[in-house]
Amino acid sequence: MSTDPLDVATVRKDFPILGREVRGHRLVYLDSANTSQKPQAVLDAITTYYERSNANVHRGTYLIAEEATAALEGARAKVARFIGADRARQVVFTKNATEALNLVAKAWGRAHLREGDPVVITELEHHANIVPWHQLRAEVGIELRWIPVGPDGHLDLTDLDRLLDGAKVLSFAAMSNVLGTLTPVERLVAAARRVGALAVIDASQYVPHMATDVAAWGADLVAFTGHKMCGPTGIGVLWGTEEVLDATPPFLSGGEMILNVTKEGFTANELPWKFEAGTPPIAEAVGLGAAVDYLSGLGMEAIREHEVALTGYALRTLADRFGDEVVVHGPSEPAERGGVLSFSVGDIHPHDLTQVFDERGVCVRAGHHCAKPLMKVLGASATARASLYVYNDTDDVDALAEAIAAASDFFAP
Amino acid sequence: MSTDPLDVATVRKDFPILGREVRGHRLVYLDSANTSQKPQAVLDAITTYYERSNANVHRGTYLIAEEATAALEGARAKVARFIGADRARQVVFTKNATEALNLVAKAWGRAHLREGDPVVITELEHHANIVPWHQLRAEVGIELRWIPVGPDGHLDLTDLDRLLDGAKVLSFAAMSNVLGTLTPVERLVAAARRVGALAVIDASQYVPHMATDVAAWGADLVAFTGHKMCGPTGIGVLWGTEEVLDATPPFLSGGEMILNVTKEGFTANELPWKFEAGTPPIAEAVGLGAAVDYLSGLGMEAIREHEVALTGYALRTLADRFGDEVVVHGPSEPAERGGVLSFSVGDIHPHDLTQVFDERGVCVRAGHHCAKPLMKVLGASATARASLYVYNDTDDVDALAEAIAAASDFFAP
Amino acid sequence: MPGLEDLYREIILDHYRSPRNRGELEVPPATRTEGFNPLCGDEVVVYVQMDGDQLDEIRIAGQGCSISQSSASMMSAAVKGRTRAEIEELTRAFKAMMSIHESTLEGGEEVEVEAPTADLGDLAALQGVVKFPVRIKCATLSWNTLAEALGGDRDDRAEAE
Amino acid sequence: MPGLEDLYREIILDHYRSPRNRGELEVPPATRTEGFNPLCGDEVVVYVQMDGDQLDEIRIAGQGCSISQSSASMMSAAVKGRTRAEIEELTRAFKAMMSIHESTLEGGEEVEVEAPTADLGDLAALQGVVKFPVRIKCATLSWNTLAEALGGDRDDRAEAE
Ligand SMILES: Cc1ncc(COP(=O)(O)O)c(C=O)c1O
Ligand SMILES: Cc1ncc(COP(=O)(O)O)c(C=O)c1O
Repeated sequence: MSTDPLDVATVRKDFPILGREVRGHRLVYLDSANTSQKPQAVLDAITTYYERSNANVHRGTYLIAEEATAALEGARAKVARFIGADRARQVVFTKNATEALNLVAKAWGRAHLREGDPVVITELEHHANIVPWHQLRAEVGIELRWIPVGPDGHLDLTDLDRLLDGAKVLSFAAMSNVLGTLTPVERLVAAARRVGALAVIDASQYVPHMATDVAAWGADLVAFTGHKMCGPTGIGVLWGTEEVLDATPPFLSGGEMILNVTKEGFTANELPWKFEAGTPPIAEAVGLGAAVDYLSGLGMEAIREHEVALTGYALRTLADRFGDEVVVHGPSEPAERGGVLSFSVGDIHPHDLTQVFDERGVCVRAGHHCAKPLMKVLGASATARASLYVYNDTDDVDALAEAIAAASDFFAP
Repeated sequence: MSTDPLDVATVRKDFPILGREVRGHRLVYLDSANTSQKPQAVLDAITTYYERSNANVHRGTYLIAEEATAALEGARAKVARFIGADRARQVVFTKNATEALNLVAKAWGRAHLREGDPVVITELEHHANIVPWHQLRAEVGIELRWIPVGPDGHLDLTDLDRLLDGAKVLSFAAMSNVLGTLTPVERLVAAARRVGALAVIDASQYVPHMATDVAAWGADLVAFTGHKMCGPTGIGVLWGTEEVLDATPPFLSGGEMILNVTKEGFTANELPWKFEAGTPPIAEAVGLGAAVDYLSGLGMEAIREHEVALTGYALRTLADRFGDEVVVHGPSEPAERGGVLSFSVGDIHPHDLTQVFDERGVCVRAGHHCAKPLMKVLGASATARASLYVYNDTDDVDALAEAIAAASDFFAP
Repeated sequence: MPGLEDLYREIILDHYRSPRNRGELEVPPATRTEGFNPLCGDEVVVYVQMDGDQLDEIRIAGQGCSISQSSASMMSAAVKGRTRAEIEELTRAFKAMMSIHESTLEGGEEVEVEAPTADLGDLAALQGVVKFPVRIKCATLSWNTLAEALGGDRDDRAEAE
Repeated sequence: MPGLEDLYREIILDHYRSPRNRGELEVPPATRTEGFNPLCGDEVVVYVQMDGDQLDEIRIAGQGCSISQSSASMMSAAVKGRTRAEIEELTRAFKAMMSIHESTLEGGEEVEVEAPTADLGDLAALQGVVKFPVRIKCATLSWNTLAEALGGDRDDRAEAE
C-alpha cells in the first residue's frame, strides 16, 4: 500500500480520538459504517460557532444572528456543492437520515399514495428505509415489494420489470451497510423513470465514501446522514428536486417553516425552510459544513481509491490467513463494494467474537446492523462487521486478523 | 442588586461568547428566549465526548460504544432528575421542542382524535403548539379552541369550563415566549383532568428558568428544548407518563426504535427508544446533560430569584426613564412572569429599533416571535423583545436603556 | 463598517413617514395580493389594477418596518403607469441591486449579476440595504408580492440562495 | 479490568455447547413466546407447559451468543418443575445479580438491591456478566421472555433505566 492515495499517517493525526488507548491497546476503530470519527477541524468549527456566533437563525437583526444565519446557510451551500446539487434550496436539513426517509414516506407518501399503490424497496435496505413504509402500509394500504438479493450480495434484477409494474415509488440504498454492495443506481433510477415511479436513494453509506453527483443520478430524492461522514450527530440531509419538494406537503410543523399563521390555518414557507420546523441543528450544520470541507480536502476520489485498495488488502489477508474458517459476505470484487466487511468466523457467535476483539482495542460491530430482512436472507441472526474509512490502514486490518486468531483460539472447543 | 442570588460576574466568565466585542462594543446579549448562550462546561462535554468516546450507541460490544451508550443514557437520567421525572424511560430525546409537540399532535393525536374532537390551546402559544394542530385539523377534522389572553397579558379563564366542555386535549405554554406570562399550570392541568382531556405543557420557556417538577404538575406530556437552557442545538425533550407514552404509537421510525423487523411488519421497542428513530443526538444529549449540571450548580431557585429581581429592575428603569414612550407588554408584576420583555418605543418599528441597538452591541429580537395569533391580539405585527438569563445584569439593562434612548433620538421626526 | 446613515437615507425615512399610494382598491376590478416576511412578520398587501398591459392603479396596505414600507412606497410610485415589460425590467434591476449581497450570505461566493439596465430613480436610495443582509428581505418583500400579483413566476432565487 | 475469563466461565461455555432443554413443545397445550434483544438481534423462543401452578415442561429455541444461549439453558434447568412463586423468586434473584451494574449504566448511581434470597446454583456463573454492561441484556433476555410467557408483568425496569 505504498501507493495509497491518502497519507493515512497524517490523516490519523487529524482525529483526536485515534490517539486514545483502550484496555492498554491503541484504538483500532473499524466501525465507521456505524458512525465515523470526527476530525479536529469539525470540532473546532462547532466550538468556534458557539464561542463567537451562537444565536438563533433567520430571526435576529443583530450581528451574531446574521453570522449564525450565514453559518447555517453557508453550510447548506457547501453540502449542496459537495453532492452536486444545482441549488442550495434543494438541501433540507433533518436530524438524521431516518427523519429524511420518514419525510419521504410520510409527507410525500401520504399525499401521493393510495391503497394498493406498489412501493418497491430492496432486501438490503436499512430499517430506516423499511419501517416508514411499513407504517404507511398500515395507514393507507400501500403494497410493499422487495427486490431480492442474490447469493453474490448483489441485487437480483431478473424480475425488475415485473416488480416495477405499476410502481409509484422505487426506494433503495446506493450502498449496503451490511454487505458493502454498490447497487446500480443509474440503472435503477432509469427503470423507475420508465414506469413513472418516484426514485428515492438512501445514500447514507455512499456519500461519505464516494464522490456523489445527485444531478447525474437523476433521482428525485436522496437521503444521507451527517455522523457517518465526519460530521456531528444530530444532522441529516434530504436532497430533492424542486419539483418534487414543492409537491411534498410540510412534514413537521412549527416555527421557521411558516409564512403565516392565523387561528384558522397556516401558509408554508419556501424551500428548504418549509421542511425545517423549529430551531434547526445550527451548530450541527456548521460541523457538517466543516466535514465536507475536510473530505473535499482529502479528495473523494482519493478516499475511494484508498478504500478499494484497503478492502482488497483485507479480503486477501483474511483469505490467506484463515481460508474457509472466515467467510466474508457480499461481493468479492473490491471495485463493486464499499469497505464494509460482514464476516463470520467458524461458528463463533459475532457477539462473542467482538467481545474478544474489544480486549485488544479492536472496535467491530456485532448484530443485525438494522437490516433484519437482509440478515434473514443471509441466514444469520447477526454478523460481525468491520468497516473502513479514511483513517484506517493495513495495520488496522492486521490487528483485526490478529484479533480473529485470538478469538478462534479462545473459543476453540 | 447587591443581593443578587447569582454571582453574575463569575457566571459571565463561564460563557466564552460574552468576552466577544461586536462593532466595538461588548456583547450585550438579551435574546435568551430565542436561544441561550453556552457555558464552557457544555462545550467541553461535547468536545470530550467526540475526542474520547464517540461511537454509535446501543449497538457496539466494545469499550467506547459502551461509554457512548452510558453517556447518552446518563444524560437522560440527568434530565429526568432535573425535571422531577420518576424514571429515565419517561424522557424521550427529540431534535427540538417542535418535534416533541409534533409527536404529541400527530402520533398521539392521530391515534386518539376523531372528527369534531375539541383540542384547546391558548392565544399565547408558540407556532410549535399551533401549526401541528392545524395540520391535524386538516387531516382528521379536530376542532381547535382558543383560551383568550386578557389585556393584562394573563390567560382569561372566564370561559374555561365552556371551552373545555368535551375537550380531548388541553395543550398550553407554561410561560409565554412573548409576554413572559406564567400560566396557571396546576389549575389548567386540574381542569383538563376533570373533563378527561390529555394535559400537554409546552415548557420550552419554563424549564430553563424555573425549578420544574413534572410529577407535581401532574400533566401527561411536557415538551421543552435544549438550546434555550444552555444546551446545544439539535436536541429537545418530550417527557410523558408511561401510561400515555405507551398508548402513543411510534412516530418517526427506522433503526433503534424497533424490536424486530420482517418483510411483513415491525415490533416497536420499549420506552423511551420506541420514539427515538435512527441515530440519536448523542453529543447533543451529552451537552444537555452538562447543561442541566451547570444550571443545577447555579441553583434553579437562585436563577429564578435573579431573574425576578432583574426583571423588576428593567421594568423600573424603562418606566422611570421613558415614561409612556416605552410600553412593555405582559404582566406588570415580576413574580407573575419570566424575564421576557416585549416592548414598543413610540411608533418606531421594532426592526428599526433593533437595528440601532445592533450598532451598540445590544442583541434584541424584533419580530412576531413565532406567535402570530398572539401578535394579532396585541394588535402589532411585531414587537422588540429583550429577554434575560443567568449571565445578564443591571449593566445589560442599562445598555438597553441607552440603546432605546439612541434609537429614539435617531428616529425623532 | 456600514453606519446607520447608509441604511436610513433621508429619502427612505421620507417615504416611510409619508407613504405614497397608501390604501386599498376595490376588488375586483383590482386584485389583492398578500406578502409576508416569514422572519419578522412584516406584511405587505398590494392592490393592482391593470389596464390591458399597463398597470393603471396600485395601492399598498399592510405594516412593517421603515425599509419594507418605504420600499413599497417607492415601488408603487415607480411602477404606476408602466407596462408589464417595464415593470419586469425594473424588478430585475432592483433585485440585482439587492441580491449582490444576499448571495454572499449563503456560500461566501460572489454571484455574477448583470448590471441593472433600468433607471431605479429614488429606489437607488435602498442600495445601502445590501450591507445589512437581514434587511434585504424587507426591501424585496413588496417586489415579490407585486410579481405574484402580476402572475409572473416569483423570482425568489435571490431569497432562497 | 475484568478479563474474558470472568465472562466466559467454563460452565457457561458448556451450556452454550450443550444447551439443556433445547427444542419445541406442541402449542397448545404449551405456549410459545418470542423475545428479541433489539440491539443485536438475538432471539429466544420459550415454550412453556404449565401444570396448574407448576411449570411442567420448558423448551428453548432461537439463536444468539454464548451468554444469551447459556443463560437460557441454565434458566430452563433451574425453573423446570418449579411453582410460579418459586420462579418469580428466582427471577428476582437473578435480576438483582444482573441489575447492580446495569443501573450504573445510566446515571452512575449505585442502586440499592436486596441481596438475592433464592439459590442461583449454576446461574451464579453469570455473575461475571455484570462487568460487561452490554452483555447484561443477553443474559436477561430469556428471563424476560419467560416472565412474559408466564403472563406476569415483565419487570423491565432494570433494562430501561
Ligand atoms: C414557548 C415555545 N415553544 C416552543 C418553542 C420551539 O422550540 P424549538 O424551536 O427549539 O423547537 C419555542 C422557541 O422557539 C418557544 O419559545
Ligand atoms: C444505509 C443506511 N441508511 C440509513 C441509516 C440511518 O442513519 P441515521 O441512523 O443517522 O438516521 C444508516 C445508518 O445507520 C444506514 O447505514
